[in-house]
Amino acid sequence: MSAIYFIVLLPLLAALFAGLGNRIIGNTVAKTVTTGALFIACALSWSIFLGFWLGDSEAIVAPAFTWIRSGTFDVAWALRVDTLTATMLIVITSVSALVHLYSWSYMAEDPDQPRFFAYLSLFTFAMLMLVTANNLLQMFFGWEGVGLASYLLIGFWFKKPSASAAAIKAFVVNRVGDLGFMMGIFGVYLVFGTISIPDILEAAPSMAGSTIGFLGGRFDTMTVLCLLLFLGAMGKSAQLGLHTWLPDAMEGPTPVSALIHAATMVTAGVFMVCRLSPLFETSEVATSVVTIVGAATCIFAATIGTVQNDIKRVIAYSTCSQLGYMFFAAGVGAYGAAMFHLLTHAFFKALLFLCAGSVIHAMHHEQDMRYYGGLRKSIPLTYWAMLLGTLAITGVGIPGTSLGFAGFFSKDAILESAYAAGGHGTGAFFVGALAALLTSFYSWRLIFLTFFGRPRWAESEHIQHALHGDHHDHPADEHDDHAHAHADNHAHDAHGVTDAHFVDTTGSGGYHPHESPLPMLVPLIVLTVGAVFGGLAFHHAFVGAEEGAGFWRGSLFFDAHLMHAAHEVPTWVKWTPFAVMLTGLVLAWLSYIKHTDWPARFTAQWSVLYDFLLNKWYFDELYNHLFVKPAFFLGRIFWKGGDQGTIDRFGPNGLAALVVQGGKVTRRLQTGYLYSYALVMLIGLAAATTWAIAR
Amino acid sequence: MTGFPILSLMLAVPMAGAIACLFSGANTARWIALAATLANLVLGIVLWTQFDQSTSAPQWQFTEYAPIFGRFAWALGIDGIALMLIVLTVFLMPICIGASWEAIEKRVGEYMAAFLFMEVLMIGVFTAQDIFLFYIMFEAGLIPMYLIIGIWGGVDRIYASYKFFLYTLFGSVLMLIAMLWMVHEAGSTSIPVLMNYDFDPHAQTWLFLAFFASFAVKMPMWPVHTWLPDAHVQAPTAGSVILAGVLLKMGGYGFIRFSLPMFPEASAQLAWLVFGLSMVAVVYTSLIALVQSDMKKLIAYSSVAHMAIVMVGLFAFNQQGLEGAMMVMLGHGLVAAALFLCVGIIYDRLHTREIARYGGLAENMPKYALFFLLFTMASVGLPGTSNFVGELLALMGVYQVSSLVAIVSTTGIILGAAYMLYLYRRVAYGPLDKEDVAAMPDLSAREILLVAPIAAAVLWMGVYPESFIAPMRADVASLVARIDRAKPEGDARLTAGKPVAKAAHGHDGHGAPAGHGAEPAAEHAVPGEAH
Amino acid sequence: MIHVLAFYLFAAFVVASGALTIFARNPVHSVLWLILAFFNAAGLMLMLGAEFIAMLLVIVYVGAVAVLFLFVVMMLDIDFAELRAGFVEYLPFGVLIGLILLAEIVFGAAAWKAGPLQLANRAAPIGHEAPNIEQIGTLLYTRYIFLFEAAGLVLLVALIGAIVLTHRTRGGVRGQNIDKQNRRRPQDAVRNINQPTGQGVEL
Amino acid sequence: MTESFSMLAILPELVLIGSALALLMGAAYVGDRATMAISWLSVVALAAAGASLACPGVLAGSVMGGLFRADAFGAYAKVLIFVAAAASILIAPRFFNRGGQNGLGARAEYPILILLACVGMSIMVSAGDFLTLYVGLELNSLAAYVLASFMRQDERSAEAGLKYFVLGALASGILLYGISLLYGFAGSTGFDGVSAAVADGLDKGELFGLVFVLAGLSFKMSAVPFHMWTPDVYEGAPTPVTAFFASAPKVAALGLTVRVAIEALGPAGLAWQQVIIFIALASILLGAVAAIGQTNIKRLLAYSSINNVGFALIGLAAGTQEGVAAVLSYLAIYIVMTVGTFMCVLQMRDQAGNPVESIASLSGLSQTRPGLAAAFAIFMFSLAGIPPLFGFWAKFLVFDAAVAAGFTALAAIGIAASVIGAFYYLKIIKTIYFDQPAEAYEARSGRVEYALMSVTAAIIVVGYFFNPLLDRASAAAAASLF
Amino acid sequence: MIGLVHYLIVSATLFMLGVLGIFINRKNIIIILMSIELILLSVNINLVAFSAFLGDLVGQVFSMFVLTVAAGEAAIGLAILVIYFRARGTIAVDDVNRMKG
Repeated sequence: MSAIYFIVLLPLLAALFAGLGNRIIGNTVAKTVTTGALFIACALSWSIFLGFWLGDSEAIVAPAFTWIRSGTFDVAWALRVDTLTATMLIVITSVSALVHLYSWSYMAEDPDQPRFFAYLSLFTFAMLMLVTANNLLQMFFGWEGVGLASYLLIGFWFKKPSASAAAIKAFVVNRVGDLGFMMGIFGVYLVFGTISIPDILEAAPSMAGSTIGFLGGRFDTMTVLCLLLFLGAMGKSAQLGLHTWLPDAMEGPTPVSALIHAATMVTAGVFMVCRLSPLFETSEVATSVVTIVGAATCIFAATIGTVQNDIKRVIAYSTCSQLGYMFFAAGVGAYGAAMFHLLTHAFFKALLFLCAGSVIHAMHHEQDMRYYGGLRKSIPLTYWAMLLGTLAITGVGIPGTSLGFAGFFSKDAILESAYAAGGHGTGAFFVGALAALLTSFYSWRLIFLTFFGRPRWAESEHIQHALHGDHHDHPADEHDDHAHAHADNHAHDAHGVTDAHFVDTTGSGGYHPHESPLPMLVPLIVLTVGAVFGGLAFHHAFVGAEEGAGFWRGSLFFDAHLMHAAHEVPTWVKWTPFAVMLTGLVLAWLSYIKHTDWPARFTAQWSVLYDFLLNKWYFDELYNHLFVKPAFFLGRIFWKGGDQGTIDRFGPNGLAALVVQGGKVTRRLQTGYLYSYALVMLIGLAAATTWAIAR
Repeated sequence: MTGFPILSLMLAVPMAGAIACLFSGANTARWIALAATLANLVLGIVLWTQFDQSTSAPQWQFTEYAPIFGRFAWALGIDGIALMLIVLTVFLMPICIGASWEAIEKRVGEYMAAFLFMEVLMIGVFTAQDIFLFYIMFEAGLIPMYLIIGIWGGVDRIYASYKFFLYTLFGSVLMLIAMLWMVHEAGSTSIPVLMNYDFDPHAQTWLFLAFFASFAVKMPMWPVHTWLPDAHVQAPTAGSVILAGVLLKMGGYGFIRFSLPMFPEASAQLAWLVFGLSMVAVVYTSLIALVQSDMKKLIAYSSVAHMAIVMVGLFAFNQQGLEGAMMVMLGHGLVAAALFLCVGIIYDRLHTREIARYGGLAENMPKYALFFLLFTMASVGLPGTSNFVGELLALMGVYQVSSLVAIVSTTGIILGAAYMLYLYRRVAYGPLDKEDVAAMPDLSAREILLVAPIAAAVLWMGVYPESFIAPMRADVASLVARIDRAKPEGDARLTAGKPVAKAAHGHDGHGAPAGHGAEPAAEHAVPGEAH
Repeated sequence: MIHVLAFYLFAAFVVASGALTIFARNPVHSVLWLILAFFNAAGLMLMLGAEFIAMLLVIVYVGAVAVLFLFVVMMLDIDFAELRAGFVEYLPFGVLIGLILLAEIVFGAAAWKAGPLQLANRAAPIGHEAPNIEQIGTLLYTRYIFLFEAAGLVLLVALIGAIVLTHRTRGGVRGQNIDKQNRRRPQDAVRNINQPTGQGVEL
Repeated sequence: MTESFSMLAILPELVLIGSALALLMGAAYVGDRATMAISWLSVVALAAAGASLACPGVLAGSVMGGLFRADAFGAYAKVLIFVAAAASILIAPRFFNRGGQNGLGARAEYPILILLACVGMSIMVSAGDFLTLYVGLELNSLAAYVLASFMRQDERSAEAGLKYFVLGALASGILLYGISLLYGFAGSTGFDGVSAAVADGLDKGELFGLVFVLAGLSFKMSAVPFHMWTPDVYEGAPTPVTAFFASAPKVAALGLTVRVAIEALGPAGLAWQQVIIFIALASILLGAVAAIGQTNIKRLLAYSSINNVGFALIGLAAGTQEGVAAVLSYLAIYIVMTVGTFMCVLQMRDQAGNPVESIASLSGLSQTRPGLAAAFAIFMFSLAGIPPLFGFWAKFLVFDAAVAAGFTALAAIGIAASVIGAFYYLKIIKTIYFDQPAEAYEARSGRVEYALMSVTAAIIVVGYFFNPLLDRASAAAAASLF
Repeated sequence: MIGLVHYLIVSATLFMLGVLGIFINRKNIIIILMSIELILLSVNINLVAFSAFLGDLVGQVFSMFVLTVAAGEAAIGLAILVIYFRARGTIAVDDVNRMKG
């Protein structure tokens, strides 16, 4: 199984080749090499996965070489492959390969394509390092590596201030989580004397119930460790509180959003929790926290998703929400369900993003859904793909049968497990159900706004620009509303829509969207297959009470009892997801097809609530006032008032001034007059004599 | 070891070069300086390869001894710790010379001579085995640096040079008194002997404080760091490189060579002081770095924050902390040096360090942007780069002593990311809308030759730090053994687990944690690191 | 009794004339007061049995030094009226310090014989077999001969110094050149000529 | 006491006296034309006097009934004095020939006065009796008064002489008064006698005598608070004379103080140590602080010398043999630095050849006269006590002695104050190296000055190699006092 | 009876007068020179008095040397005074401050 070396290293080599070669090797070579490498890796991954799924492959650890050795702290580079890893491998390599391919067309007009593909491949490498980690530090390496790639890709169009700001935000917010992760690693080393994952998982139960001093207090050891590590997971997976970077990350090119901010990187947190599930299982507090945070994120993100207008942001909040599902699944102990949802979500969410990319592409980089409408005829393939993706995410399927889209299996498994687990799980179940309703609502809202109704894009500045032929070819300005430069990156512009005087009868303003080219459509189709059949194919293996243990083979904490219980929940529980899905669909249909004035009325009526949601619960503002501004303010205070005003003023400068002043005084005493010199001598003599008397 | 006095040769080569430079024309001086530093680099590599890293090897190698100075001797010798710092020095020196190749136009001979002299003294500091020889080398470094800042520096160079000189001098003189006292007490000037001499714990406190005054300024620690931003900003590029790259390391080296082994009790007793100052430094200087508008100042403040992490690592009293501190020093030596080079490169083109004057450099200077990015990320402590290994180990080490210190110090990685990326954003990202900036050419071959080796070293150190840790391992271990008796108790005080509690959870069978190789749960002793 | 009277007389005079030396407005008066002080001091010394020193004081000081002062005062044609009278502003402070010091010295001096008298350390006990001057002479030319010569050097330095500093060759002054005078021969100075009569003398 | 024995013991002094008298006669007959020859002959005489110290039998120990000490300590100090004096003689002709505003030209009396001053200093450092001390001191002082006002038509020179004289006379009055008290209370003027007397308890009179004597000697050393004359005299005196003042008499005065403190007042150590500590710290501090803001280089060097005396006294304050050795080593190094510095100062001449003394005129010297600038920088760094220059070693030794004697706090305060001193030395280097060039100096340097400057600078740079030699010499010299 | 202390007091008074004379007058440098002579006189009185009361001749010898040196000092002092007067045209103490600081 040395294939794992190739899987991991191919993307790295491709990235180095494309990145360092950059403009020398040219676009085509860079694209071919990176995409080729990824497809090879993808194929190899599937072969490994099939080995676990169908065959009886054993977990292996492929060693590489020493990394850090310090005292008893010993970390090696090594690649671990087990079922959990294999699952992640296929997710990563498949989506990545498809996104590579998709980007051929999507990024066709960009002058910096080698760089883009290098970043994509670099990301893939880092992600693979993360999932193949056999110790926490290597996981952290991958963790940070994907962070770097995410930073680079979000800021890919670095000329846009918003993009570079979003990139920084993503990195820094993630670092907050990393702080927890690092602390967790330190704690694990302190407690277990090793950070090798198998070793700590093995040793964890023996430490349950012990206590540790932390920040002056005494806490349950495992709780502290788990929560610290979970903080890392929260950051990477954009959980409530540390989620603010994810919507902003949509500043990156859409394929990036699909790959990183939907399918793979953001799920790293879930992966981590699953990977360390035996550890988490030793602390009830920790699992409760995971459940609560997951559920909270789930509902929170869903509420925001309902009112966003930017197509990518809707999907971004949807991602956030779905991650919440995964976490509370993990929190209640249904790790298999969490991983299952991770898998299916990867397919349908990547699909949705790529479709959104296709729409955006067709709409000349207009992302505001209010300027869409009626697109299903212009871009039918995208429409169908997206529809199927939506069916998947909303979890359409017939309860009690094995018929349904991917999300049906995974989400239902989660909700049922949560219900079955009881305790916090019951609450999570209801929250999850409500979130499912909202999911359904905003997903259909997206579909209806985009593909149904009348075209509304005449008002769009992007379209206007396209029509008026301001053909500066810089996709970097993709979203830049006020920038004048605009892309005409696509073929259709070449044949003179520009001359079309628009008669605003259709609302199209004379603009005719075109379907995307083949390299973009192929990934859509492939992913659609995954989104439709993924659940059907894998649900036995992932969440089946009997098959599960055999499939996972100990790579995560698989609770067969829970799974059994989940299958035997009351019928109303089983039907709830279906019901809420339907409710959401109907609501959306009513609001955006039937009574298109409803949304306006709603916003007018509930403007406070609407603003609250539109402004994302004011988290950004809160953080801005709580952290960013005080940081700059304090920095200035420390600099001007501290360093310059206090330390320098009273320290070196003050002493220097004192000495100079002393010099002035002594020089004034040196009057030049004989008698004053004599007087000083006399004073000296008198002082000495006085001392002699007193002695 | 070999009887060949390679250390003396490493001192003699730049010395001879310095004298030759003084008496030659500009171009000749450049070549002489380059040749001398490269020759020393070769010697340094020889030194590294010849250094015996086996466990049975003597701690001090390549020793030389010549009692030619009366009260003190020409005693040289290195251990692994010194070796790595010497390698760092000889590695950075040719780069400094190269960085000054075109930037320095006036009084080139003197400039090169000052740098070569600087190299002599830096190597001298790290090789000295006699406490007074050490002091002389340590202090003498002020002279060339003062001249470098003062003659070839920026607008406010005079203030900065004074501040640098007097600040550091003031710190050091008290150390001299302590050294005199120690030598009288112990009756030897040999550093290895003193390292194993047990001073009276009460006296140790005073001695420690005296040494602290010197090394804390040199490091620099908050609140005696204010000379650093000024010195860095005003120094010419290569001067900043050497300042950040090596001179700051002398402080850390001092702690590791003197304070810890010679005064273990006092070190343990005053660790709270070090921790307190370092925690303040991390947060305080990071926040200051955030609001800087001058690139060099920003990097200078970041150096202070990084050095604070070195300090907490040093006073963690364990192998990870100490090795981590050393690795941060090495890594920071490379990364800060490289960042200053990066600043220097664009300064040479536009003659301003004002961040706001730049923007969008990724567009017209992609190679530059790539290197700058790499170093920025290294500075942020991205795994796979040099700084990560060190910061991780140092913080891990201190976590075993105090979780609070660790957590506060680790906030440095958040803030570090914030200010470095903010810097990178303002310089390399954004629209390229300034004509003069747009006209800047990308890196020349010479400049690539300067930064590429550092980039390679940064990655090497990040991916395979073993090359760098291995030579120090035995020395750090013996230091840990030496200071073990004073080791403060950690705040964790882990209690034994109650595995029975787990059974109540009610899962069995499949639920058993079956990680890699499902051996039956052997009794798992709480490992040695935890009490 | 006469002894006590004489002491107080001399002591009073020496102190008073010392004070007047300082406070006199006219430098000439000051010099004269100084001379008086020396005379009285010589009287005190006589009472102590130091005849030679007393005589020396009169001869050297009064005869040479004081006269020298007087000479310089006269020579430096100073317009005494212009010299500002009055004292420096911090006089009270200075005097106070001086008085404190004086008190302290007196206090210290009064401690004489408080400890054991250190007679064992004496280098040259006064004998009674020879007069004071003879004893001093013997001592000077034996034990202190080197220093005696060195004192001569001191005077030589003073001599050289005074000359170096004040001697100057003035233009227009016709100095005597002994060497030149000695070298002068009659044939250089005298010219024999046969003076014809009736003609003017050619000079 | 056999006279032949004693005569050999004062051989160096005899050599000097003899040659001074001979040269005086020569000068009187030949006149100022012979100045150059007399200068060189004086140097030869000094060299001969120095060499005579190596004759067997010269180090006879205490001779003339204890009046005179021909010991290693004296010999060590004499060598330093002679070297410094020789340097002062050598540099003078060029200065007086070209530099005198009054155009007096070099005069033959200058070397002769220096020779006689040297005799005085020789006697001082070999004194074994307060009478010897006094005579030697006055011989030196009188010559010094004359030398200070040697440029007699120069107003500043005359003023310098006047101030020096008046205050010097006051100081010797104080000294004498102290001696008279010591004599009266100890019953002897001999150091041995005084020592024996103070050994059995120090009564008030002796203590007063001690205080007055130390005050008088402090004046000679120009230690605070008896330093007030120093800046004015240094500034006003002709530069070669200033160089002389800053070097040889310092050695003599410090040597003398050390001898008095150890030999005469040794048993009263606790008493004078406190005085010396105060004087030392005050000198260090005031010397450093007052030098800041000076604009005249000679004035600055005056404060620098005050500062240095303070450091040297720290060694004495230790009161140990090691401390005395440290003082002696300090003096040797100090002499080299001072002579070198004044060689540099002497080369500060404008294009017309007139001496320049303002620090501002040094601006950018490194670009117009790099060699001179480098030498200046070396001396300044060395005076500031920055290693690896030799000046550091001087400070090192005294602090070492202080620490060894248990005066750690004193050493710490002293060394901290030295940082203040570094400030103004740095200012000069800053002027030389960092500032824009001012009007260039005269390009030609005197060969003698240049040679001396180079030699001293070289010594300062490679000084540590002299350590074993210096250590042995000063240790031997110090041992002869204990 | 008249003891040593009487002489010492006279001498100390003279000494103080001499010292005061140096710094309390602004008139004339010559007076300062005379003050110095007063100081030396006081020293001589001290020496001679001690000599007499100790029965030791060294004090008187010392005193002789003091006398000698004092004569030399006076000569030098006056010479300096003369050249100073020539250069400046004044001997007022107040004017002797060309150099200060």
